[in-house]
Amino acid sequence: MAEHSEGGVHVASLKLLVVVLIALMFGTWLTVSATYVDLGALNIWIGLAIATGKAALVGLYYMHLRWDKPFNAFVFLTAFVLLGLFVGITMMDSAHYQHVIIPDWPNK
Amino acid sequence: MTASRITDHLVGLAGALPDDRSFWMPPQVSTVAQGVDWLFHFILAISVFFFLLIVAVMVVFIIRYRRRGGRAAEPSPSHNMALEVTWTVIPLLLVVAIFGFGFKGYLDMSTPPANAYEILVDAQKWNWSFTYPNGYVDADLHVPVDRPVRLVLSSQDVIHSLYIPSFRIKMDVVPGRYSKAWFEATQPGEYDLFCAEYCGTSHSDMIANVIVHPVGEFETWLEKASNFLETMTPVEAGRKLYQVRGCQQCHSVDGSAKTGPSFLGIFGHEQALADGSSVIADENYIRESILEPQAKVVAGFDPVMPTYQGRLSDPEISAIIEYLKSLDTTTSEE
Amino acid sequence: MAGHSHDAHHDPDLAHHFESADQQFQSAKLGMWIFLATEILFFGGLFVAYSVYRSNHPEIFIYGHHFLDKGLGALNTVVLIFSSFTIAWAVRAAQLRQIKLLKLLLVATIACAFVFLGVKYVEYSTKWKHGLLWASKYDPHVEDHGEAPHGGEDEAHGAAEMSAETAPSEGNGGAAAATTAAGSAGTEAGAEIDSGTQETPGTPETSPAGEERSNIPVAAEGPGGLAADDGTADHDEVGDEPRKAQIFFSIYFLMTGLHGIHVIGGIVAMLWLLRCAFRGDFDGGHFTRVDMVALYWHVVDLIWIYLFLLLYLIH
Amino acid sequence: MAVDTLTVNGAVGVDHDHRESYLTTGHGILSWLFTLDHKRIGVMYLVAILTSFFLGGVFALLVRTELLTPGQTIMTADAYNKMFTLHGAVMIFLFIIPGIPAALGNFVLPLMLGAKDVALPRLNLTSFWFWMIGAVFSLVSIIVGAVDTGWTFYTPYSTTTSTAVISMTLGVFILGFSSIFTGLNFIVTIHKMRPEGMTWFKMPLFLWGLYSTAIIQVLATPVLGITLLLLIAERALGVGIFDPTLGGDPVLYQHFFWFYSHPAVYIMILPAMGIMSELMSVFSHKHIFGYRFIAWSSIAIAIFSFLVWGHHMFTSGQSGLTNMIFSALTFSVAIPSAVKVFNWLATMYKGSIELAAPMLYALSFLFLFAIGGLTGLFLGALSTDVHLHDTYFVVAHFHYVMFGGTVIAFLGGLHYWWPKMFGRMYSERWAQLAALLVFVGFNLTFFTQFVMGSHGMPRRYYNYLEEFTRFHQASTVGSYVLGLGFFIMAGYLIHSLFRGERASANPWGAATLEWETSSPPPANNFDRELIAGDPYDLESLRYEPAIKGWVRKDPTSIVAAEGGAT
Repeated sequence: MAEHSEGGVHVASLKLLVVVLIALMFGTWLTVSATYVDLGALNIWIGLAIATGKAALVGLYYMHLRWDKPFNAFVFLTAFVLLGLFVGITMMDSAHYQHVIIPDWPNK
Repeated sequence: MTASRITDHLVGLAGALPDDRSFWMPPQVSTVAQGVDWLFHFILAISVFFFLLIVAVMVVFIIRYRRRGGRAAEPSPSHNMALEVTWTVIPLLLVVAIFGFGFKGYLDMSTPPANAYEILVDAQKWNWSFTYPNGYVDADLHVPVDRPVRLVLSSQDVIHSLYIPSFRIKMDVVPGRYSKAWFEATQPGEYDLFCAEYCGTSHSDMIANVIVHPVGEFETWLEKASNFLETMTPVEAGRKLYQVRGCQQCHSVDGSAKTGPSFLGIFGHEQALADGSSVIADENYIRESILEPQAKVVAGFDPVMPTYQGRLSDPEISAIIEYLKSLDTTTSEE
Repeated sequence: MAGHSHDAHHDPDLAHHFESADQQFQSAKLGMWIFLATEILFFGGLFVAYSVYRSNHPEIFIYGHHFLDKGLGALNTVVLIFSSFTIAWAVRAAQLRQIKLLKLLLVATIACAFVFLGVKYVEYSTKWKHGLLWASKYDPHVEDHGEAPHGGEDEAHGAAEMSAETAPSEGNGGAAAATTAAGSAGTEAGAEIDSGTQETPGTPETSPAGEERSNIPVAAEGPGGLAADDGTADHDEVGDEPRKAQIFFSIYFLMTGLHGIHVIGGIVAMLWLLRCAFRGDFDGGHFTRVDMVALYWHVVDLIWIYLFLLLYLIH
Repeated sequence: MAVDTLTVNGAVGVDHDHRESYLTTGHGILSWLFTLDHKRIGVMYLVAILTSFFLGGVFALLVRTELLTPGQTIMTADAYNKMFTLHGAVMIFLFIIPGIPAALGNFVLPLMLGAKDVALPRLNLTSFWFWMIGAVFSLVSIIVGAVDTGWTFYTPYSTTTSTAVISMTLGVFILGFSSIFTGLNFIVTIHKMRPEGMTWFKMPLFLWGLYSTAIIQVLATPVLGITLLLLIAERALGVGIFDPTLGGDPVLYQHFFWFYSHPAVYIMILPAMGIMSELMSVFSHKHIFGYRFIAWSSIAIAIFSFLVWGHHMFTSGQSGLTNMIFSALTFSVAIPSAVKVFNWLATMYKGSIELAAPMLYALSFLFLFAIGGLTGLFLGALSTDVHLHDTYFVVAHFHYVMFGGTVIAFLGGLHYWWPKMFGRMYSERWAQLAALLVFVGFNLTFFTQFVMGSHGMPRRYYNYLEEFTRFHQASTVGSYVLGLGFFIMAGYLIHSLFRGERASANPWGAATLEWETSSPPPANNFDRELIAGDPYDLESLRYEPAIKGWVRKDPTSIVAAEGGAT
């Protein structure tokens, strides 16, 4: 699957890189075509799922996370967890105060 | 010890306060005030206890274990699970309790009774205006005693915050949305209303009075105040409008230029406009400037005045015009 | 990363304060990953803004995305993914000391980056042509409002006037809004007061009503004549413009703009790598720099994968 | 070299004049400005932030003087608004946030690790230069009309005011990156450069403090970056995300701002707590009590700090549900803080307490931070916060935490590591006087503000009701006492640089590694590989009157087997 340079660091095989590339291209095609099928609220989630799959491929193989020190992956993922927290709470709060917003302010 | 010096000092200071209030809190004039103050003093008690505990232990240790004559440290365990867990858990329980009380009190504050009396509050740099159900607008907040009052707040420009210490209520007034607050005053009198969210130059002057009327007197006050256009001379009515409708925040009557030109002696005189032309400040020009402020801006001023379209009635505008006339120092009549 | 100049050392690539090349490499790598984490949170802010507006005003996104060109977006996605592949390969080349190949792949990656920017330029200029810009400049071909003044404050007013003038043309939604406005202003004269004040206490509660209003694409709300906007992508499905449509374009330009800046940064970094390659810095198999830049470039790619989905592919 | 090894062991009297230290290697201003030596960068940071502190202090005194009387005293309302904004912005972004990590941390962290430098020296220098550039932008804003928004830059005020908001926010934006780079560097250094024998739980607690601080710096600061970028875009282009006149949402801005700025409070206090742990142990000549609880509580605080931002928005129009959640989470931060305080107290038990200047600061920290922390309870509880929010009660609370906590600990740390930094001792007597004045002045300044606040005196007020006059005057007098304290401090510290008595390698009797090298240390820190033992094993030291310093009872105990650095 992979050779090793004398540094002891991992070297990804070309074959693997190409396979991932093809997978990513397929993913892109999938995302685009998915939007032409009406699945209502589901569309966005499917789209996000595919996108995340692509992101995972890039992270694991192109960015070597699969062979890297786990802590590096942990650091990277922490950022997403925190982002999720930020998005989640802010969305929840804004949804709760929408009704007091004057739709066409400042037209009076 | 300095701590005692400070407390002495503060006891002295407490004398500086009006005597209708405790050392820590302003008078309790709303139904929620008592609950808030109770929690405040509950937390205060806990805080004082722990503070004294910490300082006492500290002082005792300093005296007892002071390094003198090469006195070395005595051996003692460098950790003690039981002890540490104890002083982790005890504070935990206390703060849970505090949260509970705080949340309960907050629920009371944020849910107004159904039958509440409705007053619209309009905030703009840097004054408040209060609109009563009959459409009358006043610069002060007049409310009946022992009756829930619900405030619907909105802002013309930036964020303000309505704060009545004696009622223990505070609510930000955010442009582009309605915020709500409610209270039920418990004793007649006059109280302060502050703007608590920084809003620029005259933020600290964005103050109004809260007048709590005794039973029955509120209605008569509103009745009398509402038809000031009839009861007052046009000039007096105009002056009142000038004061309560936010004119005086930007237009002086002593000739000094503020955000906008002074009203002193402009009526009937030629005004140079920003676009280079000029105009005679007659009734029509003033009316236009009130309804379409951006139409003819006086030279040297920014086009920042909000329109009063639909916010001033014709009689009110006429009254203002009469007031401006009365400010005309010269006798010349074009 | 060389250490102190005055600190002679057997391995020129090993800084004086490290014990081993591996320690140095791992340090650089951890540092890079932390930096990438900060990048995610940096962009994160914009994703928060996106989510908040998308969840509360889906209509403006459904409306706005019609003006983006899916084809070009997809093209750019493909280009970036390919560049990710080339730079990943470049790292491999550097690790195996295939310097010639490395140079070639770096050039390829840089080329992709430029193609990406080129396509973006095409997209931006179309938006510009149709005045589909961020909020204060949002002016889809309404001549008489063409000159929105510059500078924060003025713009605010400019926008205010703009919408103010179109207010009269509002349908029933507008009328309702007018009464609520009466409440908020609270200074209406005569009869309107009563309606105003009766309305207003309700207003905050009538959330469903309020929501509906903002959601119903009432004809001719906002800058009139947009509906008759011509020439932009698949125009036929475009409904009437909802309120706050300008926010979509603000978010579009902020997100793609910030991403574009990162692409430019990537180009600079890769040009630097190219220079190092020609200087022979990598001949000794010291590929840390290539690895770091590659990691950065992959993140630029990752972010675009999401931008493409969230901005172009709205259903 | 031989001399070095001996003096480092502290076995013989030190004669610095013949020795090279990081201060003497390399001459001329450029050898400083472009150095990669963490110690020099630390010293440059120290000079820079102390200058900012002086500046911010002057602004503070002007603000207090203006408040001597209601209405105009010495300046107009607009000038006052700019003054308190500058005080806040300078103190927070230029002084407190970089204060302990970038100045003291930079100097001490590698030394505590027995390392030669931080992991990424170039990034370290970059961070310093970013700080300088950011500072220039912020200060330029003063020249081009200053800023009158308050340090929080709330929209829509900040997007509509005519003052130089862009320059200031751009400056803060750049300062943010400086802070990120420092944090990033510290995390990598602590992960990759710990010496033989220093497991995670053998790390000095100051490093735990810096580590948890760094976590917040790298995870929270980017959000400040994007927030300010949006604010700049708002002003320059009018993107309308936060501007209601363009369909935006001002409350959203507050979420953005506090998502960074609340964790930022812990960026300020966590390293201070780290210093406290060192001081309490060293000056009680006693092993720190409950090491693990203190270490974990730092990490706990770092994590909780991301979950409480909404408690700045209880009256902002934030929904009731969100208020409840944030109020509940806010109290969670109280626990680890309480644990630390109790453990510090317990450290003194049966110790041998030496009331040297650094310890005086540590003790006033306990006193002041207790008040600061406890008054936080009033503000975390929803119903009381509604009354107290945006009043002087809040002002007093965060000054008790930020000044009574962070600044006092910073001063403690400064006096503690001063001999190590410059190889000179300051005048103990003057130091104690200054510490006393600072303590008295501070309490007089800010305790009065608690009372004003609970009586409803809103903050950021240029004018105020007559009834508050006496409180304001007391507060202002206090601020002058405070100023005098700092004036004296500046005097004896500067004096010590030239006339101060030479400091031995380990004047206090601490067991952490930075005291194993000479004072001031040589350019490459250590001339030997060190192995770390228990950083609080103070019994392993004995006082050596000959050199007025402490030495290892067994000098070889900390020398790595192979010895001699490569």
